[in-house]
Amino acid sequence: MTPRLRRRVFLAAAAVAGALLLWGLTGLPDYGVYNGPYGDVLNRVAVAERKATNVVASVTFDYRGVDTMGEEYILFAAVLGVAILLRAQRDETEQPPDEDAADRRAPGTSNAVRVIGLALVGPVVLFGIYVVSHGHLTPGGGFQGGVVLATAALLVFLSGEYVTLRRVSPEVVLDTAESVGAAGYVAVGLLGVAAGATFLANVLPLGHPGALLSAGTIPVINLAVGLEVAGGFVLLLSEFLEQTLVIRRPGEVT
Amino acid sequence: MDAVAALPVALPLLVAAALVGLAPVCPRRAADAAAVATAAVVTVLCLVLLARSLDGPVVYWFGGWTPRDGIALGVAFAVDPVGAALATLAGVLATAALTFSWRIFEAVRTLHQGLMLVFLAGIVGFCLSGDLFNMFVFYELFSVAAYALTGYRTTNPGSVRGALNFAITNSVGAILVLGGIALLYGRTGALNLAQLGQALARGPADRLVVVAFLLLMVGFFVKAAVVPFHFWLADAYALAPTVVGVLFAGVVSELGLYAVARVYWTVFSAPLAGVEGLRGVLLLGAVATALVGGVMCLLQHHLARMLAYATVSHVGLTLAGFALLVPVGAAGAVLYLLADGLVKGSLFIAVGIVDHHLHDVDERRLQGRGRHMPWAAALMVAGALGLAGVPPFGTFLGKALMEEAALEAGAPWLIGLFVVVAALTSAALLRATGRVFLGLGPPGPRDLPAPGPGRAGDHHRRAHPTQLAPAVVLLAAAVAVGLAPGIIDAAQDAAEHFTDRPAYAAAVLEGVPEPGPAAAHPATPLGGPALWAVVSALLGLGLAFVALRPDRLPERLRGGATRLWDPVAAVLRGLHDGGIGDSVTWLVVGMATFGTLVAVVVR
Amino acid sequence: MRFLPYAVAAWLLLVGLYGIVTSRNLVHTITCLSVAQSSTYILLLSVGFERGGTAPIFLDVPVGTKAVDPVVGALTLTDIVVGATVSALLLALAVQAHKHHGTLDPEQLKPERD
Amino acid sequence: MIVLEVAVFLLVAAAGTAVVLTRDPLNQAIVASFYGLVLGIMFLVYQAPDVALSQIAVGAVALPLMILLALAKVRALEGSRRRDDR
Repeated sequence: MTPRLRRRVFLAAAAVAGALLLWGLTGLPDYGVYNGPYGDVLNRVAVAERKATNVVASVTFDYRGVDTMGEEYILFAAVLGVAILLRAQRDETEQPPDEDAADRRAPGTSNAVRVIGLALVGPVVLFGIYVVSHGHLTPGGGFQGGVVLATAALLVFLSGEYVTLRRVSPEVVLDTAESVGAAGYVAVGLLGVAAGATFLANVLPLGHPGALLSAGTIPVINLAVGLEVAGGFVLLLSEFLEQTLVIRRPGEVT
Repeated sequence: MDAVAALPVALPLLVAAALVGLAPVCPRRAADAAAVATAAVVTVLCLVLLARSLDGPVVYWFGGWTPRDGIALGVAFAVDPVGAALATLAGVLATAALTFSWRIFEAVRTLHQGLMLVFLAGIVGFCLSGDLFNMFVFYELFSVAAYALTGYRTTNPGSVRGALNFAITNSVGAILVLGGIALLYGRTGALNLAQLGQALARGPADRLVVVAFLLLMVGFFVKAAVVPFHFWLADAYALAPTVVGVLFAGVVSELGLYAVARVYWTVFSAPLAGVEGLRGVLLLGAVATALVGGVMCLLQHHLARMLAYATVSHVGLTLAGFALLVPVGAAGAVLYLLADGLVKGSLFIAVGIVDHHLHDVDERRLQGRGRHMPWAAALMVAGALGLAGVPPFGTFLGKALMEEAALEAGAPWLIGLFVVVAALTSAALLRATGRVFLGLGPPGPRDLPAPGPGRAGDHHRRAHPTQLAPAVVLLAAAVAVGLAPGIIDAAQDAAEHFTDRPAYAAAVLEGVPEPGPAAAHPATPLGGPALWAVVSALLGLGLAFVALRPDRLPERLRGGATRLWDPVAAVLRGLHDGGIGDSVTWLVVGMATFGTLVAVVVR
Repeated sequence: MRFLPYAVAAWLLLVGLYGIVTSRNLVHTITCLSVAQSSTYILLLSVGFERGGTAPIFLDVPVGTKAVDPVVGALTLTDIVVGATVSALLLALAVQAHKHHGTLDPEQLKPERD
Repeated sequence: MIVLEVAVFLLVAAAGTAVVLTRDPLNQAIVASFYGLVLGIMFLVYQAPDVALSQIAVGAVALPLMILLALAKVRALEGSRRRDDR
């Protein structure tokens, strides 16, 4: 189809499909009305049963923990895929940079930006660790905290310290962090089996609601997820960064 | 409760993470062996589950969250023979594919093995799950692994393009599935298939049910490659590496069909039970898919692309079996899908062997170059017969049951469709076999573009046992499905449970074991179907002969055939020339059409 | 108002698909896909929303307080991760496609004729 | 309160449309980042702080950044391609 024809066909079909969608959506309860029962039951029983004050965390890591295991492996598979695609390419295209690189180079980072960026790394890392470790109590958890931790690595990048980044987070370490996190999730699942219960059964002591050490396996899984997500996202970003890195290195003002 | 239900998912995921984590220190052979062994163990576990589920579904609540008052708090695997058999098929194909790849060296090998195991785990989880959102998660898991596996062969530029279209079109399909899940959740507050079915059974097929059905079906049709949702498939399947193609052609499209059938029977069968026209709407899609796939298959010269379109056409045949909406049809479709998957897996390996030894897969350039490869030729011919559905292949029994269902449902014309479509796909394969391995046929055009750089020359003369054995084993398994004693009855029993929504719900939500086989099934007539299968194979042979020796045809007949065939071929080729934009446009067109039809027949 | 968020979700899905269909740059296509994906976040959270409910976090409020559905929150979290990872993978594929074909225009990436 | 909700919904719809209609991918990444942020705010209205936190981290920061990096990579490749042609 030519672009023009395609656009017309699409608009005609989308009008029909959109009408159907709206028609079906009006069959839902009015916005703001919730009939349950799934969420209501969990809101009623989850805190007592899991000792985690954040019910979303109980759902994510306990009641529906197997969904989240799948989700972690989706991330794992995507990171592997990106690594396979871009590493193969990097081997082919890595070449000595030349003067052409100068005009593609981002403007040199000023010292002020670098200092601010580096000064932020500490607090961001702390915040990330806090978000990971309090996932069962307050909003947040392994995923959100993991992404925050990954942004700490980015701050290092933004402040122009690529070489530092390369030194502190070589691929092997990241690969390992990501794999340990992913395997850790399955291992916690198997812990349930080993204890004579089912896969992903929460067999650790539950403690008291609101305590940092409570909710049994939930914070442990959160930790595994945090490790995997942080490793995975830094890997994703650094795989994309790699090319920029090769080109930028000569003009760098470090 | 023992963990046999959870292990075939947990084990490959654990090994995948270990392989990737240990990649820098793990020797290549050890990683290969671990991957093959894991796939084999998954196969055995799935077989154990299959055996257990014959006495009623194996229900496994993760975390021990058994339902309270009919409300599922957690996620369950609800394993029935259909799901377990499909998971076993995936395990067998993965083991065969990984064995085949033993001798093929690739730089990013360990990462690749890790991805293959994640892919397998996703498929198995999808087959075993009894929760709609959990099915979505596993659907995305094997899909993401599949996108990456399609595109990574960087020596073949087309594979990246194929992977992009594959990933974008299928992601749109996944979005629609999730939209359908959200609609159902808004209405019922449930995600468990059995509980959803119970909730919907209380009401009529109103607008929300119709649109949720539309979204879920279209999403799964994209994965199954039902026309017109199939435009992404050929490039993805044909240009993917052989190891991956075996699983794609053998099981991935089938998973889309499985989901269509599973979700229809567990969730929608009660409100949609009285809808007369639904069967017609589904059959329309099935017929279009079977014919478009069959004709496109015959038009291909690229061997893997030929198999890709054979997949499309056979998806149409299988969908026809399910679309009859009777247990016998479902039984036939399931048997057909299993045996057909094994045959296509074997054929994909045969093409992989040709590619590995002759560095090309275009039948015109390969003319006569396969004369020294009798094994590969034999595999191709046997595979073509398997596709034609000749006894003793399992595909024959599947078709026999589907033909019985067609008669039962008052659609005897479907038998004609089965004969023609099987003839088209086997003709394409027989023609290619004759040309490549016997050098038959008029010489191809001289100005064909050369295969990619560094791909010329016949280096390897003999196929290695690790390459031949998996293909032979897969074919033997397809024959075993056809010869297994009592398999027709077992398939019918399984299909009766598969289509029995209240019994499924009781088993999952209340732990009530399903009743055993209700009554003896009437004997499936095999004489007629055998005759049709032979007609199909002969027709295929005849078509292949005509394609290879058009000069033997009387002048006038040839002229007439050309006038009839060429415009059809030109139109179909033109339609299949598009990229991502076309693919997604057709998806929306198909959604609008299917939705309108369903809305009309329900009202 | 009763159906506004649902309509917004449907609109975003169709707009995202329109972007994919008319796109002339793969990176643009991928971003449009993420817009289409975001329609599912909105739809999921809308069907679980209860007017007057708090967040389902019972640290400062006692159990029994009216709260919104925690399940849709968990589902949307998964959905967001899936969307982001698929986008990342697609971006890597787009970079590869550009390397092989020298273009990001999907119109120039059509399959070769057999 | 309801007025605020309606305003946020309409803003989301408008921002999503703007993302699609911004044809230059570089500008689009910036609009997409804004869209991610607006979605995050919408999720706060929905009383889903967990989701809002994820959405802001991913939709407003990580994804736009990946888009920018991918574009930078493509440009770098284009540069080396031009150089090879010379």
